[in-house]
Amino acid sequence: MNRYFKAEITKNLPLNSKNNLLTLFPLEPVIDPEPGQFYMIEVSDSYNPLLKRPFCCLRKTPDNMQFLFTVRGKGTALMKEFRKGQVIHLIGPLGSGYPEARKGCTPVVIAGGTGIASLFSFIERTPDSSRVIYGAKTKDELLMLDELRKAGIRLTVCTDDCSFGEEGMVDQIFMNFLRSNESIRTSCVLYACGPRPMLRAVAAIARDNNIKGYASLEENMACGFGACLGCAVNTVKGYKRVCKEGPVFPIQEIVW
Amino acid sequence: MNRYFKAEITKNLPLNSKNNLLTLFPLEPVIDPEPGQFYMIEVSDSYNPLLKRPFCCLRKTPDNMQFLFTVRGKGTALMKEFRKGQVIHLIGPLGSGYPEARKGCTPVVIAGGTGIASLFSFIERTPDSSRVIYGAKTKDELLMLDELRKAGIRLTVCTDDCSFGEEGMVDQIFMNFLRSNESIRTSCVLYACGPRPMLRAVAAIARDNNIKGYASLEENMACGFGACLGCAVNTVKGYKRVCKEGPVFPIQEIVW
Amino acid sequence: MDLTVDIGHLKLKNPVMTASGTFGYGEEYAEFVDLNMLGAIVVKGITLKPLEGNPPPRICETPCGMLNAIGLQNVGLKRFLKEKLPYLRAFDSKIIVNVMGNTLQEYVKLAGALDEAGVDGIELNVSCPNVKKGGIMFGTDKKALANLTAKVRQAVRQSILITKLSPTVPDIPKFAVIAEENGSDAITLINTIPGMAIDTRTWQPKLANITGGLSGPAIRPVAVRMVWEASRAVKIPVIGVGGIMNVDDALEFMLAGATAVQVGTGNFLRPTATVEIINGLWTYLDKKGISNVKDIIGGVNGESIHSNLNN
Amino acid sequence: MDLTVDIGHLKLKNPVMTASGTFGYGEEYAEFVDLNMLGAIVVKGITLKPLEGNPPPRICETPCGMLNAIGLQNVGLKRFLKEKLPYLRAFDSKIIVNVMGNTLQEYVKLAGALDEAGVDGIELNVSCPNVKKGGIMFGTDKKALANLTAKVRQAVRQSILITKLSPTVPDIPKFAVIAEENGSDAITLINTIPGMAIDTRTWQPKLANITGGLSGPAIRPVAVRMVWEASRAVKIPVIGVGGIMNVDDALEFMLAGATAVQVGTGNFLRPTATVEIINGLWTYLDKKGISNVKDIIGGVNGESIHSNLNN
Ligand SMILES: Cc1cc2nc3c(=O)[nH]c(=O)nc-3n(C[C@H](O)[C@H](O)[C@H](O)COP(=O)(O)OP(=O)(O)OC[C@H]3O[C@@H](n4cnc5c(N)ncnc54)[C@H](O)[C@@H]3O)c2cc1C
Ligand SMILES: Cc1cc2nc3c(=O)[nH]c(=O)nc-3n(C[C@H](O)[C@H](O)[C@H](O)COP(=O)(O)OP(=O)(O)OC[C@H]3O[C@@H](n4cnc5c(N)ncnc54)[C@H](O)[C@@H]3O)c2cc1C
Ligand SMILES: Cc1cc2nc3c(=O)[nH]c(=O)nc-3n(C[C@H](O)[C@H](O)[C@H](O)COP(=O)(O)O)c2cc1C
Ligand SMILES: Cc1cc2nc3c(=O)[nH]c(=O)nc-3n(C[C@H](O)[C@H](O)[C@H](O)COP(=O)(O)O)c2cc1C
Ligand code: FES
Ligand code: FES
Repeated sequence: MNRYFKAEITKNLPLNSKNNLLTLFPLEPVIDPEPGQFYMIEVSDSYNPLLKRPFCCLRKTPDNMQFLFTVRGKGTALMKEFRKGQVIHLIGPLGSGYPEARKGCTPVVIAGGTGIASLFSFIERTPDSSRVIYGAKTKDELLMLDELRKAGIRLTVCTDDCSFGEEGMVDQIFMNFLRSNESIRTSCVLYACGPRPMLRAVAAIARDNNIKGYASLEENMACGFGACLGCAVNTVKGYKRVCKEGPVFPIQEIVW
Repeated sequence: MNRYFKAEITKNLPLNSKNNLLTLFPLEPVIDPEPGQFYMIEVSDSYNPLLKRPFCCLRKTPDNMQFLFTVRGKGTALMKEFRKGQVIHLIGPLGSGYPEARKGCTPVVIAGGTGIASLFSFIERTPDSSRVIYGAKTKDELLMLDELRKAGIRLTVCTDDCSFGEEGMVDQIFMNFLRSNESIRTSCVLYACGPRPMLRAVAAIARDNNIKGYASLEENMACGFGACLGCAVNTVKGYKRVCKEGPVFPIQEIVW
Repeated sequence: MDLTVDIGHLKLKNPVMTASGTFGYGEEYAEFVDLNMLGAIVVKGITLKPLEGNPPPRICETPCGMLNAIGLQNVGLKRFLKEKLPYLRAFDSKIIVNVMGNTLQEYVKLAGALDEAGVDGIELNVSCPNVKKGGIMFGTDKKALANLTAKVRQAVRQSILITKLSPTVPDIPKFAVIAEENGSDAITLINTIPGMAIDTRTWQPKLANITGGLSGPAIRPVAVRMVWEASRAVKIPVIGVGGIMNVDDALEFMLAGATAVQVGTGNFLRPTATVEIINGLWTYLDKKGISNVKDIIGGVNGESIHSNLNN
Repeated sequence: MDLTVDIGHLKLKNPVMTASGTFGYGEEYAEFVDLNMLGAIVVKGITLKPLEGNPPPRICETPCGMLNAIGLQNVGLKRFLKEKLPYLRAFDSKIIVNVMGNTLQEYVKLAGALDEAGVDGIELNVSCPNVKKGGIMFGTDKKALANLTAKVRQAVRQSILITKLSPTVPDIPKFAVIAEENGSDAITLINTIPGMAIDTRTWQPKLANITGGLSGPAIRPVAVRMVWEASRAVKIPVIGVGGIMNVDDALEFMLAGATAVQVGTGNFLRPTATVEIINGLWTYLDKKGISNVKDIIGGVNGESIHSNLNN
């Protein structure tokens, strides 16, 4: 079982103009990832871009690994060009994922945009009682909706532009949800992933309501496995590595 | 009419493991090349490799440009991956090609290996009386043979390993040819392209027999159009630019 | 929209110049670029006497860069004035001549003659890594640089005087200050960084000259840093050069503090690079609602140690 | 086949080391690489007191390179000796500790303590571009370097002493000679080159520290050149580092004159890079019919100005 392995691209399905669902066939025996863990994916062998890019695994069977990615810059633009049959290197699974919710606690999952990629496998494994709030800018950017519905959890969807589901940002929806479920405050545990401003807003609500939980962070990464100290994030306990102690941190420990 | 233009790849046909026939469709009106002129072809937009690569045009119609290339290093390896539909930048035609033979002179064309790419369009236009000596290491590396036969010229083919045609290097064949055609010495004019050692040998024979002619040279190029002075070659008249005064030079002017 | 910038008493119609040695004497680009569009044309380094340059191979590639050891091949002052300058004069662009001497006297002679010939600017190349004597000696020795700049200044009356510094020093701001204090109207940063590459098949250096100067995108971070450091140390304009391939790269230099930029190796990849960058500046300013290009010079937020920039 | 090389009195089983700061304290690579296979493990720079490092973002990419401004985050001498060294000691590889001080006294203390603790080698980092005081000051000032090396030498009895020089000087051979004359057993070249990158969308520097150190393939030609220059100036071994990604790159450094090489950024791209290079050396020597790796050191043909190399 190797954490540095080759995989063949079997499918690279565009979901919309900016998002693709990438399917890989690992060419070596690989380790199963925990929800929230990630992989460093080689996007080019030209040294420009130089570094691998971090991505969460959506789903994994022995023969298949699925990744959901959004085109943001140069590296992900190259990933959009990945062709069937191409062989790439990966490192992973890496980092510390989402801890399971303790007995009696209700997981409240909050995903913003591509944050759903990090939380998807957590949602698939979480009990039916969980709540999921999933938001995106527009209807178009809501991904994997059918699969999420299948999972049987209680899903609230929202869009910033009101083109689908409820209107507003996930933190507003979360706020409303707390207001209408006073009792849940004491029993819920947060799982959040999304853009930094969203996480900051959610963390503020959590603090104000004395709610515990976890957030998955992003930072530029060189190695992905703890060696370069490049991915530091400031926490109440000093700098921590997003790739090793994270990407998932107790939400109240992060210094925003 | 632009000398810097875009073209779409319409075909990239492997002729054998190391050689491809590349067909481009120019997306802008372009200038017709003279035999021996060349184009700078963009092999990658990753800056690694950074520079365009020089190639001679085999054939050109208004809608089609054909190039023959041998995989030698990184750039040509990337060219082997060129896909139909891909759009690339080219600069050309560039440099000074083969001057026409004066009336009464018999062109003797000597091509070694991929040197045939440079001489192909010259051969197609040259009178039937011309002689062509074309050599390669093995039978496999003899390219465009059918097309050359069609052209109707008097063709002698040779391979180093004797796997096809006559045995030996082109310079030996040329030597034999001179021996058996004493009269031709005074009336022939050379056109040579191939690896540097071959050209050196041919130039020596030409000098010893007081034969005039032309050789097309190679040198590392940055710009291809005379600006960087990077492609200097030593001649009896000082350094000259392979990309501007060349690639075709009077064979006796080159300091080997 | 205002794209003009001032270098000394010269007003450039836009901040985009060519880098010396990469644009020949202008002619070679005439069919790719309307030479009238350029902020300034900086021509290949000129020496007093013609130089034939180094033996081949003179260039090779490296990751995201290239090495060159042209060896300052050039037609010499006399032929430049007679054969090359008249052609350039026909265009409505400022003409800046890069000069290299083996001795202080040669620099002074060159600068004096060019000033008299009425070129718009003279760029002192004290940083050429590919010639044995002179040049880089002045660019790495503070006293020599001070003396050279001061003496050349006395010989130059009309043209602006630019000093092109060597990147091979630990304290670029000090060299920038010396150039300023001794009369330079501007500073150009950076020249190529000395480098070397070896063919592991043949055990031969890839350049006949063994070492050469590294240019291209590979050196851009080093150049941007030096422009940032130097522009904070001096009041005269800094001209940024090193790995500029497109408008985004040019903007990076201007944000770092460059008043103008030079495009070098980028011209080889896209002979139209300079005009593409000029057009790109228009588009960028328009999109950002900025009416004067001067408003982006030094615009980088260089104060706050900010956290979580990318998120 | 003999892959061993000697650095001072140390015999390395092969010439491949890790570069400081890119290999953590070894642990992080244990599952990718058999640490017993390495010529030497050079660990992250250690300071007397723990350092928490710079705020994020600490790294960004540049063409064929990356900038880092980690700020020497490290556990400090005490915890290194207690928590990290015992783990490393379990492997049959030489352990070299990179050290950084703000003052001469700190260097001496660090080196003395590590020597006493029995590490195989001490690498003086006098070239860190990412800390405010100390470090690079010693690497760019000849007198300071001479004094530092001499004083540290007195404190070090068993370990070999390596000086890792700064690439930001015009005359690397002189600095190499100073290190040699004052008792260094070897020289490491090069540390990262200071650089900067700016996000043109936000006008923010891409690093919170504003500037950082450039590493990766982009700097390889500069590093190879410095190794070539330095190795011709001194008798002690030169350890080459800068942009080594594969065996071909490693060979380039050895041909230029490096007795050993360090792999830095290359480990991030392929965590198995070091062993791949070691295996690649075997294959190369075998193919070339060379029985001793020492026979390739400095093998580049550095004499003849040859022409027409590529043809
Ligand atoms: C642990 C972890 C897990 C992740 N999992 C996933 C996942 O499963 N799916 C997924 O899609 N992403 C995921 N990401 C994010 C993903 O790694 C980044 O989007 C990717 O690395 C960006 O690479 P790039 O080369 O395309 O962008 P770069 O060119 O490297 O750009 C870097 C940053 O600059 C900014 N940027 C660049 N260009 C633009 C632009 N045009 N407009 C706005 N901003 C821009 C962005 O903030 C970007 O992150 C994850 C990140 C981490 C740290
Ligand atoms: C005017 C001109 C016209 C040309 N026309 C043609 C043409 O029509 N068709 C054509 O095929 N070529 C032509 N060439 C040659 C062609 O340009 C080169 O082969 C090409 O640039 C090599 O690029 P590369 O990136 O693949 O090699 P690089 O990686 O740049 O290698 C550079 C040189 O190193 C050597 N080299 C690299 N790798 C190896 C290896 N594995 N084994 C042996 N040697 C190696 C070769 O000598 C090579 O030229 C022409 C050259 C010139 C100057
Ligand atoms: C082929 C070539 C020739 C050069 N000749 C000169 C020169 O004559 N004088 C000079 O000052 N700089 C010369 N330079 C340096 C450039 O002007 C420029 O400073 C350097 O290449 C960095 O910019 P770039 O990365 O955009 O090329 C030359 C560069 C190259 C690539
Ligand atoms: C993330 C990172 C951290 C580094 N930390 C140190 C360090 O602590 N001490 C040191 O001497 N060099 C340090 N370096 C420099 C490397 O050891 C090496 O000299 C440099 O990166 C060039 O080699 P490379 O291109 O192979 O990475 C660091 C480099 C990187 C990329
Ligand atoms: S990315 Fe290297 S330590 Fe986290
Ligand atoms: S390749 Fe630039 S002058 Fe010939």
